Amino acid sequence: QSDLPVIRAAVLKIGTVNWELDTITRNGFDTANGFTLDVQPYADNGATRVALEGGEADVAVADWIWVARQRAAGKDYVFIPYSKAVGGLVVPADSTAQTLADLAGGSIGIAGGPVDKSWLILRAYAQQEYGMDLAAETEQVFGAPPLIFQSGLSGETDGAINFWHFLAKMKSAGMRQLISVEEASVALGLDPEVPLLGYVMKESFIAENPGIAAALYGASRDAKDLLASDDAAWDAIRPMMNANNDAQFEALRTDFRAGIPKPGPVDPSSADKMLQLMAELGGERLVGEATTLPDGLFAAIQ
Amino acid sequence: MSVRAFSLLGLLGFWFLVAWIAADPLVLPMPQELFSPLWAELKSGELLFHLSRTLIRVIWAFTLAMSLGLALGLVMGLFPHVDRWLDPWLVVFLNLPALVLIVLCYLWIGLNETAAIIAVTLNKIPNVTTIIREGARSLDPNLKAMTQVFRMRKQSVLQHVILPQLAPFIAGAARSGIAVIWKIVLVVEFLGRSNGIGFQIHLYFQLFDVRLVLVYALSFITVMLLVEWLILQPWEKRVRRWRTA
Amino acid sequence: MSVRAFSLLGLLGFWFLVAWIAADPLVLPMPQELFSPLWAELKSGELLFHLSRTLIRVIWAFTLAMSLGLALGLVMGLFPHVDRWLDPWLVVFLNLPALVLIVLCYLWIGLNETAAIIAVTLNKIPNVTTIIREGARSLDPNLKAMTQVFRMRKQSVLQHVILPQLAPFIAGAARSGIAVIWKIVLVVEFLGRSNGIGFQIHLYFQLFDVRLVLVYALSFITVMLLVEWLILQPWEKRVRRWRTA
Amino acid sequence: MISVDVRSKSYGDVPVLQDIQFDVEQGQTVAILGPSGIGKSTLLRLIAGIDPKFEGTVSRPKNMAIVFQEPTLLLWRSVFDNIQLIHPELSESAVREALSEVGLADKADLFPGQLSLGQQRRLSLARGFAGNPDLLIMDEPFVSLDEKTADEMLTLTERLISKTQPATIFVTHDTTEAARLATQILTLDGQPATLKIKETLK
Amino acid sequence: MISVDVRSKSYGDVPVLQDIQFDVEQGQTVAILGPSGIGKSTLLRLIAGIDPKFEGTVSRPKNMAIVFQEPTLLLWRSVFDNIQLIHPELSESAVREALSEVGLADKADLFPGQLSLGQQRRLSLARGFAGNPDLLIMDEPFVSLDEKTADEMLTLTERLISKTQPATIFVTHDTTEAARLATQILTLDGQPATLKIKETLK
Ligand SMILES: Nc1ncnc2c1ncn2[C@@H]1O[C@H](COP(=O)(O)OP(=O)(O)OP(=O)(O)O)[C@@H](O)[C@H]1O
Ligand SMILES: Nc1ncnc2c1ncn2[C@@H]1O[C@H](COP(=O)(O)OP(=O)(O)OP(=O)(O)O)[C@@H](O)[C@H]1O
Ligand SMILES: [Mg+2]
Ligand SMILES: [Mg+2]
Repeated sequence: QSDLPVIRAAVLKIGTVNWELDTITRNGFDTANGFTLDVQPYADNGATRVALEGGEADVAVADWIWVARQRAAGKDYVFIPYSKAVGGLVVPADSTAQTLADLAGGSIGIAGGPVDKSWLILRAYAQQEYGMDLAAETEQVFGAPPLIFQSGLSGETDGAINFWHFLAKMKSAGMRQLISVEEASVALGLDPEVPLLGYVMKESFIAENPGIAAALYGASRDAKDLLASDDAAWDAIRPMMNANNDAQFEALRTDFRAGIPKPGPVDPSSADKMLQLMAELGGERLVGEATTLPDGLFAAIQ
Repeated sequence: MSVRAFSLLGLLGFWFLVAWIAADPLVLPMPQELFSPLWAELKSGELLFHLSRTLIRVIWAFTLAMSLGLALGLVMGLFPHVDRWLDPWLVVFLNLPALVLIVLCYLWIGLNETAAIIAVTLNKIPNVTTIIREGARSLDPNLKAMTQVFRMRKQSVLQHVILPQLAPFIAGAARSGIAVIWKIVLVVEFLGRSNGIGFQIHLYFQLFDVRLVLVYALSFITVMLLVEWLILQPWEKRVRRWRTA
Repeated sequence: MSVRAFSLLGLLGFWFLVAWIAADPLVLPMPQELFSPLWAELKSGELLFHLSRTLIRVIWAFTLAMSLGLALGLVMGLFPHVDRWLDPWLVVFLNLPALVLIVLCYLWIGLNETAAIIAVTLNKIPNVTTIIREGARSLDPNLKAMTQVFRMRKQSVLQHVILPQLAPFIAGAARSGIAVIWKIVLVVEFLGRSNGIGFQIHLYFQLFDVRLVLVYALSFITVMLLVEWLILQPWEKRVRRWRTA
Repeated sequence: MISVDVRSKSYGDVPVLQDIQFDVEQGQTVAILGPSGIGKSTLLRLIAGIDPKFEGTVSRPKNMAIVFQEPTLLLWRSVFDNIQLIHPELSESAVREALSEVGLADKADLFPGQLSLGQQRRLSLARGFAGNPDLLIMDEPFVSLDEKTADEMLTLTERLISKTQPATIFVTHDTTEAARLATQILTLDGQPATLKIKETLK
Repeated sequence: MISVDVRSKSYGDVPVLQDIQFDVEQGQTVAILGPSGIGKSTLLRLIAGIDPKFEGTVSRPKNMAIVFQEPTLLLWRSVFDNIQLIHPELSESAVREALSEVGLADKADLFPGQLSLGQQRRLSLARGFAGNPDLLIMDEPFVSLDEKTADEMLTLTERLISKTQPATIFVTHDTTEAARLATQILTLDGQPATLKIKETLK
């Protein structure tokens, strides 16, 4: 038992990834897959990345575009898929807007900053569908997720793009989803099955512990399978979900399940297509030197 | 004593009023709404655990930053030629964003307690230095001449001639110092520690639980009020006795 | 002038050395590696745009915090009975985490410029107040008696008797003040503004692009070095002339 | 008319002054004598209204001037400004005149810290004289001066008194000085100090 | 032996002292006289080594004591500590003895700010006398004192001088004081000031 390799995971303490990690340790999926999981909670995303880079943790959570950027800059980071959950744009219940075009002249609160992937995809979508430059025709209010949450609810902004667990709460508070990023992706010819979020590991760590990436992926799948099929498994993690009521709880559960990607490796050509689009929209600021998909970005997981 | 109590009651009343006008418990809860979460955090031991972690960091960083900042400020204030050399460095470090220093410390030293405390200390030293330097520049030259002619020992000059003249500057630097240190500790904690008040506040902010954010913030403030009343003010009173006698 | 230049060169050399030892350009790039991103940001106008937004906020908050803090510190230092009442409030506001104040301001006033500036100002006032209060407490009572007997006008007393005695405290508060304000502006910007150096630094920090983080941080530091050399130090020199004459 | 009635003044538990009563008419000059540490400066502070913590009453005019035992100057303002700022009603030439009367004409642009102590004391004298006060209070105004300068200052004081007729109260250790200026000499003695001798001259 | 050779001293462009040479043997006392503002305090500062910016040389012993024109006390330390801290080698009773010699025995626990100016000056005198200096420098040490106290202080000074035989240099405006203490009287005059009269007594 004790000679199993340890994976130290640096995660946002309130991140949804904890639901999966908790399910893994609770059900022994880690030891079953040949490792032990040690979860280190942090209060900020930046902190988890500092932990990974500084060698205090072996794995963190990020989107693969970020990983691609780091890899292109010389880091030996690799990506293991975790979730394809993406957000959408919500508007107040009494909003008259029916499409993105109706938001022209209004303001949009955006939690992820100007290079938020959902925002970029929606911009591309608006350009394609309505010939509209969303960035030019609306005012963007960037802010911390809770502030975007609050100003969206209070109607201070005409629309809001937030991280998905906040979106779930906003929806359960009566806000209406104008368009989901998934819809927009499909319309743009992107493959919505490409999981955006995943675990990041260093190749050096994999080299020291052969097969560790696949083992983590295996444990992750085991947890997902359980959470997808078994409502009882959710009771165990409900306390960490911060759901204020059953409606929120169910909305979170539904959205989490919807975000579970198909098993198997990421399709590099779909990913490359997405990266091209991101490079075009977000520019060097977003993708850095990763203008094409760096080799070896996706870890071998089978 | 009673003035203090009334004054704090007034503050509570003010909060009450504002909360009543705002009428949005999500944004600003009424004071009494904090009781139950406070009690819960106390009972679970969470509050005291995180508070103690933060306090240890604050005490370390405060001690280090005050003593190093005091020494540096004295040297720069007393020796203009040293000052000319170090001054640009001081301005740079004074204005280096906390974030940058903290991240660099974490990346080099590792995500550990040492890095956290060094990061806070480095952030705060330039602050103390600038204030003390001003004090050192305005020392009484006649007293200096006196100690020189009588060949008073260096140690004694420092303790009985220089430091008493610097007392108001030290008090100012210490008071605004603890406050700034604790604010930086908050950033340090949310950027790379897994405990402490800053960690909790950021967490509950992300969860948008204003009540718990306030519970944690106020717990530290309570400690600071006690420090102020039990340590700082009595010390200041003793040091300032000659002015009012 | 040449000492300054040499001193800054020394700092650059120090950076060079550390970067060379660290040998990880992703963690700490060599100084020369900043040229091309700096040039790109300059050419695109991004740097100057964000710098100007931050500077406007810093200037507003600095002016407000210094004048209000100065007034409050004077009143509290000069009138002990007012001080007794306001002191607990001061301690509370001094130690209220920046995050809490900023978030509350944003929530009440909205995600706008006013809220941002008010948040910074409120954060900084207690700091200025504590330092100035110490100064006001150590004013020379004999001069006060003199102005009283000669019935000097209040305005004139303030300008020619009180403020000159406070000069070292004001200089200390101003210098450490701008630095703290700018640090808080960074937090304010990343929490709820759509531009400014803090916004950019946070963005590039999230993207883990140390080079651009440093470009933005250093651009503000450069401005502060200029302010220090062109405004603060000449002012201080003029004000302190009587000490060295 | 200035009337002083100090029934008692203590520092903490230590009584310093007791039952000191006297009046000073306009144009009159009172000299206060007494050993070092008896309470002369304390008395002057009570009369000037600087220290209100005592039992008794003092009636005084509004327009007062004081020359402290130590110069008490604004060290961060020029010699010129040290007069001008306190007496904003004076013209520039009047300020220069006041300075030259005490022999500081060529020091107008220096800071007080660049003066010798005797010069600082003369500046303090000039400041006291400049406002044509109704009550002039002086605490050992002529020490730290050589005989010739002291004599000039005494003459200047006499001229001021005869010109603007203030009520003058001053402390000195020098009986000849007292005799020369004063219309009345009060001597403090005892612990607490009381008025031991009340001598009227002229 | 103290030998003073000040070739020239200026403040900025203004020359203050020029060509001042004299020696003082152990046990000898030099009085320096001259009008206010001539440069007496400046000269003492050069002799004491406080101000090194002048042309010339001064040879002085290590063990010096100075009584400034103003008391220059540690206002934040008690009267007792103001002697004890400067002279840590003194026993408590020696400090108390030094205080009682200048009439401050009952003021030991007060702060200097609670003394009258005359008392502060006496404290400064006591501090100067306490260390048995080889060179004693005093700048108008006996002003602000009533006649009786001043006389006591003079006697005390004489006793100190005859007991420990320091070289003494002091500034005064009082010729009788000078005559009583000094073995040599130097008078400064002129602009820049030079030694006008060098009178040897006793
Ligand atoms: N820092 C300075 N800058 C310019 N001039 C100065 C400075 N210090 C002193 N002086 C000038 O030098 C001269 C001598 O001053 P000093 O204090 O030695 O006089 P003094 O003989 O001790 O006079 P007093 O008897 O009034 O004390 C004065 O005219 C004074 O104005
Ligand atoms: N703040 C104080 N607290 C306690 N005692 C004080 C205080 N101020 C003055 N005294 C005492 O009061 C007495 C009178 O002081 P004051 O300054 O009036 O003397 P003075 O007559 O002016 O003496 P001098 O001629 O030496 O100036 C002194 O013995 C002094 O010790
Ligand atoms: Mg007196
Ligand atoms: Mg002199």
